[in-house]
Amino acid sequence: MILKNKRLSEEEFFKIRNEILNGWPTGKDVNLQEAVDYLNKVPKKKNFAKALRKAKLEGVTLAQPRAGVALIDKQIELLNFLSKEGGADLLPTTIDSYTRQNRYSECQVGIDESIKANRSLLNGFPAVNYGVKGCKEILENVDKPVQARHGTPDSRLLSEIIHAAGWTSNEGGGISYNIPYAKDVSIEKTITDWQYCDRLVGFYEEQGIEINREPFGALTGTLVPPSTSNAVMIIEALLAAEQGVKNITVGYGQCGNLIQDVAAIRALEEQTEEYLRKFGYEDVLVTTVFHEWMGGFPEDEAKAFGVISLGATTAALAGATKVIVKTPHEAIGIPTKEANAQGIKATKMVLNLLSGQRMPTSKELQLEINIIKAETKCMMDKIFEIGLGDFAVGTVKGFEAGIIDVPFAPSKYNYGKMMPARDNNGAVRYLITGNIPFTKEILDFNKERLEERARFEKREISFNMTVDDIYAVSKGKLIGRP
Amino acid sequence: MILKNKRLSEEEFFKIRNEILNGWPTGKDVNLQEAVDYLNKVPKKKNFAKALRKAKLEGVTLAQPRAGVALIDKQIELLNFLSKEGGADLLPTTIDSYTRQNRYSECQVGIDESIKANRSLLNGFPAVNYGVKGCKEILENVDKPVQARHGTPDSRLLSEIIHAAGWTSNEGGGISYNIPYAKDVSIEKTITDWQYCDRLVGFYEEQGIEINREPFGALTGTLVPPSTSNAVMIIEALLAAEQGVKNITVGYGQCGNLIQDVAAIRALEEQTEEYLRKFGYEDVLVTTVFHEWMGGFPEDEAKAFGVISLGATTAALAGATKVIVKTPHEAIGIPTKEANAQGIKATKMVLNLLSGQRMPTSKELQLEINIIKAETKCMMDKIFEIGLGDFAVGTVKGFEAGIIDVPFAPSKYNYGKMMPARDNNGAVRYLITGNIPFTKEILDFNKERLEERARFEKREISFNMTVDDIYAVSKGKLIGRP
Amino acid sequence: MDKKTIVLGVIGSDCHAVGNKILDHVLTEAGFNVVNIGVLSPQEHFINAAIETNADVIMVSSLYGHGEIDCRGLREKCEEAGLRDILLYVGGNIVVGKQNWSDVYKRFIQMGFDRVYPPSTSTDTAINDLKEDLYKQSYNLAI
Amino acid sequence: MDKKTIVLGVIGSDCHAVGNKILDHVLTEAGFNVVNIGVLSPQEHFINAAIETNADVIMVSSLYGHGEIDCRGLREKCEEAGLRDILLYVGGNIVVGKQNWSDVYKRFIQMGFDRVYPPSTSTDTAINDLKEDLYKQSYNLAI
Ligand code: B12
Ligand code: B12
Repeated sequence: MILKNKRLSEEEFFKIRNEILNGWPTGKDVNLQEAVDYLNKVPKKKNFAKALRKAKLEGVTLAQPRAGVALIDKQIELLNFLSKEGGADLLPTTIDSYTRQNRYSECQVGIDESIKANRSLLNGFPAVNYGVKGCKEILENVDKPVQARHGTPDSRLLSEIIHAAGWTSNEGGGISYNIPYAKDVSIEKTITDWQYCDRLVGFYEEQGIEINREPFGALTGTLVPPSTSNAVMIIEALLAAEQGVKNITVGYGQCGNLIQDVAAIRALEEQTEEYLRKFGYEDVLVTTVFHEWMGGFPEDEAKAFGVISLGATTAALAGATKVIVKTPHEAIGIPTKEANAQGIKATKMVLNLLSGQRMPTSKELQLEINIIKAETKCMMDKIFEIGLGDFAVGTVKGFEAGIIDVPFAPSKYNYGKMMPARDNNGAVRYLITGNIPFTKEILDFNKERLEERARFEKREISFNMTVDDIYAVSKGKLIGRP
Repeated sequence: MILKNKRLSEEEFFKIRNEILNGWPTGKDVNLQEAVDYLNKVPKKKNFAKALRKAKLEGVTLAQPRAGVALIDKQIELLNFLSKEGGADLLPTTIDSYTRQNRYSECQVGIDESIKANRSLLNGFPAVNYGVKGCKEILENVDKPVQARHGTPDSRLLSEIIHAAGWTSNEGGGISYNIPYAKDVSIEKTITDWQYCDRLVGFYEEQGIEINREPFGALTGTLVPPSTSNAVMIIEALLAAEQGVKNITVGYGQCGNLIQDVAAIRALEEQTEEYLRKFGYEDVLVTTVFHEWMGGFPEDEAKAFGVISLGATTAALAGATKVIVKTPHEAIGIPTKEANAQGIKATKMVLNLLSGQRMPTSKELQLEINIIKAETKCMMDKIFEIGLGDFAVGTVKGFEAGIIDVPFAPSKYNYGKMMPARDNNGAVRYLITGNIPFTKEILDFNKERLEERARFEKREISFNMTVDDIYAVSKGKLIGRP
Repeated sequence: MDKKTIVLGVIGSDCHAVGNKILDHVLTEAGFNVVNIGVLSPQEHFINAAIETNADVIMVSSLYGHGEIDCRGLREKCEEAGLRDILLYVGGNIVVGKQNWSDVYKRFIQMGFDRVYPPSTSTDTAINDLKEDLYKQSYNLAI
Repeated sequence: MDKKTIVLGVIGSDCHAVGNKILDHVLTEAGFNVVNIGVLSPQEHFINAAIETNADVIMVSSLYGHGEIDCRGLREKCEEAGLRDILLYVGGNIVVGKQNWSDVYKRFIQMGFDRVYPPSTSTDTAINDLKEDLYKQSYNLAI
């Protein structure tokens, strides 16, 4: 396999396709022509890509929960509850963790036991096991667009099945569904596999069917500095665009400092558009998704509501196209449908109150946007350089070299030397940069900000800050002060 | 009675004092010397004025609930729960509505029935009936400063009792505890009676005892434009300062547009300080209180959490010294102690996350500050003018003439012609100004903003907007669109 | 049907004025003759206003929680005053705190109210019920 | 007491790495010999690591909800592999959703775990329990 950031040829595509559809019995039910026909009949209001386009145009922030259970009827019940009672604007189907590791026979155990116990023993919906027919059942019994949300390094079969079933959005990407989700899958492999998923979407686009793709911006959800996730987002957007994707939602997970968070979304949207334009992908629609706090949550539900609402506030003020909603059960376990709806309701209340309101430009906001863009550019330039102009190759080499370095990632293909910590205002900064090729100016900026905190806390800059920061939100604060 | 904004003489003060202490049996137990001795022994951490001074210095926003029940032991239990479980920084004792109308015999019915029914039939704590002894019991059995919160046009006896019992803050004022709370008590009467309450605090200040006073900034809690409440706050601060009050917390109730709300608090703090300085009250400490949304709430608790958290966010970003907390039971009834604690927990979570974070200056924010200050100045100048330099006299005449005009107020001494409505961003503007002496520039500004909304909604500017806006938040939106 | 007269007010030491002003506005627009005695109104004021205006309905609002105490005996006093068939409605936040609604409802029905409304009742509901009850009343039907 | 050895890992298809990295850091600082097999670890890896390092404790983390399926049979497999007295701990978010804790606890105790921890258990609790159990174990006391 020779990785290149180049559109898969028809021949390559169909060769792979043949293999993967034979990987599990339900693969055989996927028929591209039938899929095109079916997708053409999906009503406009159930098209994810169109819903995002409309929201961007109107300056509205849409709310989407996460939700997945083991059994089809329960999943339909759940989604309808979240749509009608909760008021979700977009629907998900979260895929279980066995599917994510392509362990479909274990899914079957989960399905069987869930029927027996009459409660879901799986942490998501095993879409591959149910196949196109089961997934269509979901779409046909709900009233809004459906997206697959997962964390699957190799989601080629899953993608084939869900799109053929009319689900018009797929979350993931070669970096973002590897580094936080896998231990020893090479980036080369996941980029290749996601090129396939993107090419599939590109194929549908060529048939006039709009499908949305969403790289997973929150990564490990734990103190990821904005420029790190933004760099990953821009690369995945470029890789997807090369395969023909036209409707991309780049994402970012709330860090907690309001100005930094707003700046992150603004920088992300602008820079993604810039890079796409620069590399010739002119007709790609870029929207943004803001993830409400993705790190450890407080157990107390009232406190969780505070965290959720602040996330919604930030999404609204940033002008994100979509916000992914957390629930008051977050610290404990997969939420009941009621708790899930509560998270949506609190979120939508805030979005409605702030509808049309934005964080105005200010010196502080502009400074953060500038620093995020500058940091991101350092990584992007280097990746481009070592890939000799190829972002796919550059990414593989770049992760190996620690040019981009995701904190707390399980993957052994992540360099793992970078260490983040909050500054004295709670903004996430680079405490140890490892091999990230920052300019002296950027290094100094990060250092100064952390020194300010160190002075305030009367302790040295150290990994202890990071550890304290990891626990802080679940203990009711943003910054882990001693 | 000849009203003047002038410090009560010792003679006047003690003459009134004698009368009011004889108005109800528990009055006889108030002894000024004993009170001074007792207040001198109140530990620093239970002094309300000191707590606010410290918070202002440290740039911290404190959280305070409302809470009051009929029986002493239940009230102690309640306050301790809110302090320990809820994490309240400052404690209240909300006074019941019969006490507020000086109907102490009806309170007795409420106390008796509450004992019988083993649930509170009163909507607050009948402090006068319990007298100094009962109120001391409260203070001695909690660990934080206690404030009386009420809505009492004539609270002279109540004030004597609570301060003698070591409660170091009293909410209210001659305008703010009349216009929203009474029907036919003249402003002349309430200003006179509150001069007494302020003079009492001034007297304690002269004995070296710091006591905080807090004019009630939220007024009717219903679409009160910032400049209207700010004008009332500044006047009450000036009146209080004249009587010797040194520690004043001016207030404002959330309107819902973030920039306008932040601007309102900033304008309020700055302008109150300016006016106090201008009129020679140099040594008064001014702090601010932000009331989480005071209008009709949504019934759904998750939505209520959204409203509460956005209020907390605004308080933090504005840099208010204190925030008054709402609860998820708001739309239904007096909250259980658990629901009350939940409101505090959500609020404090947000305050903690945003600790140290402020809304940065921007063109938009500065514009709002300027307009609020300019509007406020129009009212202040006219009040001063028609009072011939006396703010007490000017206020009485000014309310009669509609110079200041509080929307939806029950008092017949309020002019009642002004009508507010939201503009297209949700900021509260003047739809009908009645007799408020605004400049043409200000009138045009308000009109333009409302016309923008009218165009967007394709309907005429009218009272229907106001009615729709009144219901909007309880129905899950900020702006009452058709 | 003639224009029916409603006495509207907020009972007891209750100062909540917003709902009252809106009810006044909405009921007037709906074609009723509204006699609004406003907030902070004792039972006597409701009764006097009803006698003076020969009212068909007394609509009591209580928002602040003391409704249970304030409303007691109103039906009896109406009867003493000769207001025998007058409709008594009550709404708002009529008790202290979040209580079981069916218990609250029963307590107020036992006090003699014809209609008892939970918090956040829409004005449409009120108007529909008024029309229904007044229609039945004018034909002497059981309510 | 000698330096005790703990095999640490996240079982099944579970990729939650943060808690694992922190536990590694904290347990090492507390003086244990930590053998961290990381995330996405099948039962066999725990057992092999325990045999190889002659471990005293296996600490299983499960965050993602499939703990109940993934942990089944671990005790039996340990015994088959000759790890007779090894302490088995499990913690994290070990079942799907918010369930009654005492039921969950019983289920995992029945599976043969010595200690079963609810979500957000502090590392201090873990260390205290480890010390207590290992002390008892070295004197052959009943745990
Ligand atoms: C960050 C996070 C992620 C990140 C993880 C990044 C990474 N690779 O590490 C991402 C976004 C990738 C992620 C993915 C998923 N997640 Co996740 N995630 C979280 C979250 C928010 C925080 C976890 C964390 O890092 N906490 C901080 C660390 C320090 O704490 P900790 O992990 O709890 O560990 C401490 C203690 O528990 C204890 N401990 C842990 N193990 C043990 C063992 C013993 C013996 C002892 C004594 C103590 C102990 O000590 C640790 C250190 O203090 C939690 C919810 C929460 N806690 O708020 C959900 C959560 C764990 N995730 C969950 C789920 C379901 C998933 C997904 C399946 C996606 C989905 N359906 O939503 C995927 C999993 C994919 C997979 N294959 O595993 C669920 C699990 C549900 C359940 N059990 O019912 C949770 C609880 C959220 C929820 N309520 O739905 N997640
Ligand atoms: C605004 C407000 C205030 C303002 C009132 C300003 C004014 N003068 O009008 C201020 C801040 C001054 C205030 C003061 C107090 N308030 Co207040 N207030 C509210 C609040 C937030 C909104 C009320 C409102 O205006 N709603 C908008 C209008 C349009 O709706 P509405 O009043 O409900 O009326 C509508 C319907 O109920 C219905 N309706 C009303 N009456 C009737 C009657 C009939 C027959 C029918 C069919 C329908 C009907 O139609 C109306 C129009 O749509 C409510 C809570 C809430 N609802 O969110 C608390 C609330 C009513 N207040 C409450 C209390 C306790 C007080 C205080 C005692 C202070 C305290 N302890 O906290 C004082 C009262 C002092 C006194 N003497 O009365 C409590 C009552 C508690 C209870 N019943 O258990 C509430 C519920 C808040 C709470 N959960 O604690 N309050």
